[in-house]
Amino acid sequence: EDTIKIGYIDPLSGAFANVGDAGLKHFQYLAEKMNAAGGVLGKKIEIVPFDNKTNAQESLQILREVADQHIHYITQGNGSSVAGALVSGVEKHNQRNPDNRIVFLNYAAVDPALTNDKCSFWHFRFDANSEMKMKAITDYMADQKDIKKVFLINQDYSHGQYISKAGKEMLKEKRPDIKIVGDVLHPIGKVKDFSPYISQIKSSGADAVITGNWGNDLSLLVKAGSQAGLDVDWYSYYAGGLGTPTALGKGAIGHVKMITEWQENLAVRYKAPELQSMLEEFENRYSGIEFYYLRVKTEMDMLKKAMEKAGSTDPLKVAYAMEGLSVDTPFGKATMRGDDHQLLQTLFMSTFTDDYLKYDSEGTGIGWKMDARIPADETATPTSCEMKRPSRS
Amino acid sequence: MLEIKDLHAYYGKSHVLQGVNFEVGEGEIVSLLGRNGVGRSTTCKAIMGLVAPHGSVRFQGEDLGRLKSHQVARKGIGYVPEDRLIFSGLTTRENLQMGIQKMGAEALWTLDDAYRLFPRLQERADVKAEMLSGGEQQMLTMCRTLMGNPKLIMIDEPTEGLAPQIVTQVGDFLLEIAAKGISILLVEQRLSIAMRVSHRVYVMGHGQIVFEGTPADLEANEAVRKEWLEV
Amino acid sequence: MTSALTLTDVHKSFGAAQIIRGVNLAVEPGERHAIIGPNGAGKSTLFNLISGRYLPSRGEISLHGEKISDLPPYKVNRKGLSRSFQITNLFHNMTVFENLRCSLLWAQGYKYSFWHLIGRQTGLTEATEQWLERLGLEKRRDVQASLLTYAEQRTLEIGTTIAGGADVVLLDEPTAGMGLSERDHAMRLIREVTRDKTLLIVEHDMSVVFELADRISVLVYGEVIASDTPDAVRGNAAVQEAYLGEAH
Amino acid sequence: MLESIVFSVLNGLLYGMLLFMLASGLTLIFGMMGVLNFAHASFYMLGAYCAYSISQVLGFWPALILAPLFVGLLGALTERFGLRNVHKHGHVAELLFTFGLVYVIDELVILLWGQIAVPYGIPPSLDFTLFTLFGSHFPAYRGFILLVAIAMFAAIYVLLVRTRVGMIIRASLSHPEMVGALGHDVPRIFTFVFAFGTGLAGLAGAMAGNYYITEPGMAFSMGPIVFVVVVFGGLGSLGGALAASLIIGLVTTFAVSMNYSVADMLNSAGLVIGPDSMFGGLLNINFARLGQMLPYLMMVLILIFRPRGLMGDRES
Amino acid sequence: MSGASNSGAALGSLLRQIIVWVVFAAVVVVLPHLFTSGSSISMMSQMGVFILFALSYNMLLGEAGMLSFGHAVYFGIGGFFTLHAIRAVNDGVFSWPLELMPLVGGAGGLLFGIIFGSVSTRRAGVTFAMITLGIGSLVESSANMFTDFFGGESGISANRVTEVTLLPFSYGPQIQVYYLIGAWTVFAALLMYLLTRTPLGRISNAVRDNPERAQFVGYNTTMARFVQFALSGFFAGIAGGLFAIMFEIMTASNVGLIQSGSVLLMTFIGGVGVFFGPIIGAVLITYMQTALSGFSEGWILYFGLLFVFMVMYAPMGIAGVIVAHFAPWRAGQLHRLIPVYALAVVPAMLALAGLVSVIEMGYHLSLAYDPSQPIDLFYMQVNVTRLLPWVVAVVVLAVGVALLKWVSGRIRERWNDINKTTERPEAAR
Ligand SMILES: Nc1ncnc2c1ncn2[C@@H]1O[C@H](COP(=O)(O)OP(=O)(O)OP(=O)(O)O)[C@@H](O)[C@H]1O
Ligand SMILES: Nc1ncnc2c1ncn2[C@@H]1O[C@H](COP(=O)(O)OP(=O)(O)OP(=O)(O)O)[C@@H](O)[C@H]1O
Ligand SMILES: CC(C)C[C@H](N)C(=O)O
Ligand SMILES: [Mg+2]
Ligand SMILES: [Mg+2]
Repeated sequence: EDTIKIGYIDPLSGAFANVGDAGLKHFQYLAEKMNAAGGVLGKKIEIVPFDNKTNAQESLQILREVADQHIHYITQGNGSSVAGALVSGVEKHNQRNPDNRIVFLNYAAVDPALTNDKCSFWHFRFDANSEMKMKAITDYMADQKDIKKVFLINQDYSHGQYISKAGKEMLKEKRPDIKIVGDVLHPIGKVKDFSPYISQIKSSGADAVITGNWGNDLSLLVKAGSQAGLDVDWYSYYAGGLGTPTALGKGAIGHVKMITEWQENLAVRYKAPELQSMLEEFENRYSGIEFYYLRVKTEMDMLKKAMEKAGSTDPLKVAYAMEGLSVDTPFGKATMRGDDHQLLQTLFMSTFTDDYLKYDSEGTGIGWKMDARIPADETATPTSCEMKRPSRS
Repeated sequence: MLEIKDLHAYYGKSHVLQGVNFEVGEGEIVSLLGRNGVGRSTTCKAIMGLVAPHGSVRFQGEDLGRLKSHQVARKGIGYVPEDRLIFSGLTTRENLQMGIQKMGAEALWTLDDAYRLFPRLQERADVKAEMLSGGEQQMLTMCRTLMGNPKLIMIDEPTEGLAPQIVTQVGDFLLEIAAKGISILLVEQRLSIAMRVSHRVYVMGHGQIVFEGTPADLEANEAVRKEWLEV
Repeated sequence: MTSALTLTDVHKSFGAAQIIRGVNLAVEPGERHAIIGPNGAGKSTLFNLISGRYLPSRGEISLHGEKISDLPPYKVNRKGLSRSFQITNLFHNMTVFENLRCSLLWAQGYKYSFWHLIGRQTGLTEATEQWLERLGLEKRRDVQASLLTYAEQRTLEIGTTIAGGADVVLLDEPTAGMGLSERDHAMRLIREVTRDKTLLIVEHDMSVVFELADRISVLVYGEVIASDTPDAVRGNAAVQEAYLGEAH
Repeated sequence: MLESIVFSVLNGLLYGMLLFMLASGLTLIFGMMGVLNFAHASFYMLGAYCAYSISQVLGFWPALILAPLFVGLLGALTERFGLRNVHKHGHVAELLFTFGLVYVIDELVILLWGQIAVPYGIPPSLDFTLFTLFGSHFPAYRGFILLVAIAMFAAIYVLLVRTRVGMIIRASLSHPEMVGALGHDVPRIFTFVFAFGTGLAGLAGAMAGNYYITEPGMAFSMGPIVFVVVVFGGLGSLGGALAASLIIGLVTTFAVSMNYSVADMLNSAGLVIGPDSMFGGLLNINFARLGQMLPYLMMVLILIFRPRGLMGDRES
Repeated sequence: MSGASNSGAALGSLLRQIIVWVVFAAVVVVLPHLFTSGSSISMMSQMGVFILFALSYNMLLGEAGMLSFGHAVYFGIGGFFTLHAIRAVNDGVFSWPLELMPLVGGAGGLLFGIIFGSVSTRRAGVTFAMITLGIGSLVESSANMFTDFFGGESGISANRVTEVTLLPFSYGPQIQVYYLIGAWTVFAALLMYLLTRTPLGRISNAVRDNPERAQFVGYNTTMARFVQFALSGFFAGIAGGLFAIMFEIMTASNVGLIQSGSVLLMTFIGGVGVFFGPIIGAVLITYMQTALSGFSEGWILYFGLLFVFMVMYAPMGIAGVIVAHFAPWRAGQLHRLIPVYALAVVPAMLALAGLVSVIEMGYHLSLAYDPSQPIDLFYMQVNVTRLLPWVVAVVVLAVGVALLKWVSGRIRERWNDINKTTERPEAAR
């Protein structure tokens, strides 16, 4: 075999098709770059897309197909519920088929359980988990003295449910004076018109909203808010891309924050010209999609490094090699924690503003500006993972 | 007026009409007699274009062979089917209105005529037609077709299921229609009524016409009656 | 002795229209009773009431002294009353044999059984074959009902009604649409298969009625205006006027 | 409180009217032709996509007129070359035909426009605030939707009441050959009705595609709920469809804002029931979550207890 | 009487039936030795599951004339029941061998078949269909409320290796699961076949054909429909149980409309009028779903076109087409069809090639990462951003369709000819 195949399992149809499609393009673009630079261990990398329709069961069916095609690496990110199913699916599969193992590289599913009680040797997470992000958000909020009333609105599944729970708990601890005036879970991927929810936020008198929404669930939410003239601060996970900046509009200037591992203007601020030229090339190539996932690059780099370290593409060896491995990013070292396979990387809090450095978002004339930098080691939270490792042979 | 020459018709593979020839003149009442299953109803359907006719069907000099049934109807031929084909979703009145081809056209026959002839229909005007009794449905079917002001009307077994007293009425009714100048092709089982109203009769047997003449001729021709009509 | 079928002051209206206006009728066991009357008089409606298809608005119907007027059709049937339809009403996609077998199933106690293999029930098969023979349909055993000739369909209609073994049988215009020879055949059949049964029949063909019936009731506008022997009915002036007209 | 009620009513009305736009065409086809057009929502989606493409070239207003006409034409072709051949096999076959059509249309949309939503936006001329209430804006486009929906109601009403088309079609349901023998061109009328119904769906799509998002999943997400509306309102009843649309629009909108559970209510009455106690799981279910299933529950109940629906006059 | 010859014929037909079932079982046993790859084994396992599911669906649609849009409810619930049971066994709460787990699914399907059947079978026809649509949506959307049972968005999963088994297998490896499914498929299919031969089966047919008359021969049509419905739920539950064992996960979408729709398609494409029809449909569509989806982005489109085409030209499904050839075959006329069929091969291939090209190029153009990359089409490298391939494809398609039209006229003529010489076909079955 002269190619290393990576199965990309994410929604390519349905409500979140745009999210899955954007992710896929990141991977395909980076694979192309890597191949142009000689590939990994002399082999080419190929991204094989599979459409899971954001459905857990569908994903397991795909997992079977992946195994049949002898693909040993899969990557997925959209939906922690799907990731949860994949983690246990991969675990069972590898147990039953020791000669055809699969490694799961998770680039976006952030439910903390995946690196805590559900952790698996075969699963590696390249995004900061929700606990880490929520900690950063609430730390930041703790300093904003004018926040009095907070509303939480989230998708009704593990990821959103966690945010709703953790958001309330952490806020209570850090700012007992803040009143939680609303906590809503809505069906994921099904709401077409968020106006009823917006009226709810409006009548609750909230001055800040926390949401872990993503994809259309986020852009429709903020769009409905801006149409109704809702005047609140948004504390979000994913407001940086995929139509949300467009949906936000001018009214949002200074009112929307997000927690991420990067945003485009950081490449200017931290003087990373190669990153800048990469994002420009990407954006020229795919008009309408911005380079959003730096962690996809981190993931690919780390996979490459692990394979080279192991001197093999064998999943078991590569997985062992990845434990504790570090790669450099323009914003500092990123390390794969061996205990739970959670990547520790620098996080940033940013605001949507017209006072950005270089790059605006989606041609809106508004862009992201850094508020705070949280160094990798400060993002770490303890883990309850008791990793069961297979024997090394 | 209506001229049928060498008409053939098929149901799938069965050859039901095997060369039928007859004609109906202006203002004439002509009866088509015969046993069950000889193909009288099929003849009507073939003229109407409801089964594909092979052969020549001419009406007022025009060939109807290739026309769809609604086009045949618009030429002025009305058809009262033996199985009534009541529109079950509609009321009695709506069923009658269905017969009208063009709203507002000058009409020889109107709703009022229908109601005058069969007062029972007026009483049941707003009832769903499927609820009508068997006999009432029969009346409705005839009137429905007349509403289209046909020049020629083909009536298939109008007296089936009618009470004896109404049967008599239907005879009078047919004469009244003819009096308005409408030609009638009557398909009947009951000899008595056919003999009473017809100007001419044809007897059918096995997909062909086997006798043609006046009612009196038929009355006189014991052999034909024995062979083709009775037990 | 109780009558086979008793109707006491039965009424039926549809909306404002009163169709049946107080019918009283008693049919004795073993009697062949005909109902005649003008079109729309309510004869079929009466059958529908008796057989459970409609609920009477008022009044009571009983079978062998047992009230049936509030039972659904299938329960009435199970009590031993069966009816045919003015417009042929068969299981059109089934063969003649299966039509008859279906009408025997409940009577033979199979209910909704899914633990009997129907082909292995020799008693059932034999009974069905016997009926085929009695109806003269044995040659048409495996022909789909919809492919039968009209007369054969009417025969099967009668057969399906009677095969279940009901002892009170209602036939609604069984010979309508038949030619002379078929009618004779049907008459013979009816007479034969309803021996020892109670028969209630609606017909417009007076030759059939007068030949078959022991007693005749005349229904006009939802009321029984006469109920008597055939000869008496024929002579009744009111009946002549309302129904028979000049034809008879 | 008043504020939130007013908003819920407004939102519910709007959603209801959008539902009605879709339901009207469906109920027309359903009620008149007896065809349960499963592909109705797919024609709705086609309307949105066509309107998007046309508006790219000619602008929004021409698109609003042309897209429904185009979709209606597609409907006519579908009827003429597809449905008509199936008609003789009965209603179930017709229904299955439209069911298969769903797959075909939905895929064709993906083939032509891709998996990802297209940026079909509200025209700038309607992108302003109509009025402001309790500090919330009411966008003008919403007003426009309401207006068009009312106009649609009127147009269909006229078609149903002022012409004999409805009667002829209902008659054709029992005996089409007889209707023909009475001089009516049944096939043509069927084509016309189907085209009109699908054209209405196209109009709904053109109107709603930019209010929501125009993406390949939009048909599937609307399909079942539109069926609910039509069945709930009563097959073929236009008034029923209107009433049902509004009821369902309001009910679902209000349910969203009822962020309580039975347990919460008991709680405020002093009874504390945790999610782990017996029936606790059940009692702790949020009304808002119930909202999703309410329309279906309503439909099932009405079918069981009043199968002809709210205002329908016959069962099926 | 003809008793002797009758029972002789009965014995003959019994023997023939037994042979058919033995062959069916043998095929199930042999298949994995012919197709050994992991993917074909999992595909064949799925086929088994969907054969059962489709057969259970045909108990409604084909046997009793009940068009349901919510049959996946019983399939899915059966699956959830099974998974909960497996989890309970794994947790040591109770003990029940894995081989019999499908029965748990069956019980779940039966239970909900009884509950929902008791309300929905009170109506027939379109009203019934709408009720099932409603119940299907209701259950699907309630999955988010009853998260203990349905597991919310992530569903319920379990490990099928329970260590409580009757036979000395772990049921970890796919091949063991295949045989488990195979055994259940043959067994349950046989049961369903026998069901059609019982009084209930016949009464269901009667109720389908003429519910009114069925009442007047003593049957409560609601009751007959209800019993049939509940039993069908039972078999759907078994299928669901097997599905759950195979995938070890069930999500809300398994009870949903898409799943219900796909079983309807399978059954219909296979053919509702004949017992083995749904089997053909299940095999074909599972194949398309798993194999074709690997070849082509557009498999759903092909699938939709196939379905629409079937409804228009072969409403009795594939099995119906096969059965239609029995009569000429018996009359020794089948050979006369061969020449005209052969004549159709080339035009059909042309039309198909044209259609496939247009569709594939279209998908490539609209979905590919880089549309200017050439694709492989019929052993040719085609660049879809050029006009020429499109012109060629459309011309091929048009020529194919035109020729096909002409040939189909010839085929019809030939059929008419044959019909004239053969006897009127007896009623099916
Ligand atoms: N739809 C049909 N399909 C096949 N055969 C048919 C069909 N309709 C009628 N036939 C057959 O064609 C022959 C002629 O039928 P037709 O209805 O014309 O007879 P008829 O003279 O009107 O008799 P009847 O007194 O029964 O009305 C009959 O043998 C009948 O069985
Ligand atoms: N369900 C119903 N709703 C409304 N009216 C009905 C209904 N059923 C019957 N009728 C009416 O009741 C009257 C009697 O009908 P019925 O069928 O009993 O008459 P009949 O005596 O059998 O007549 P025929 O001899 O013509 O068959 C008719 O006027 C009919 O319109
Ligand atoms: C792609 C992401 C937005 C997915 C989401 N964070 C989740 O865990 O479900
Ligand atoms: Mg006739
Ligand atoms: Mg009657």
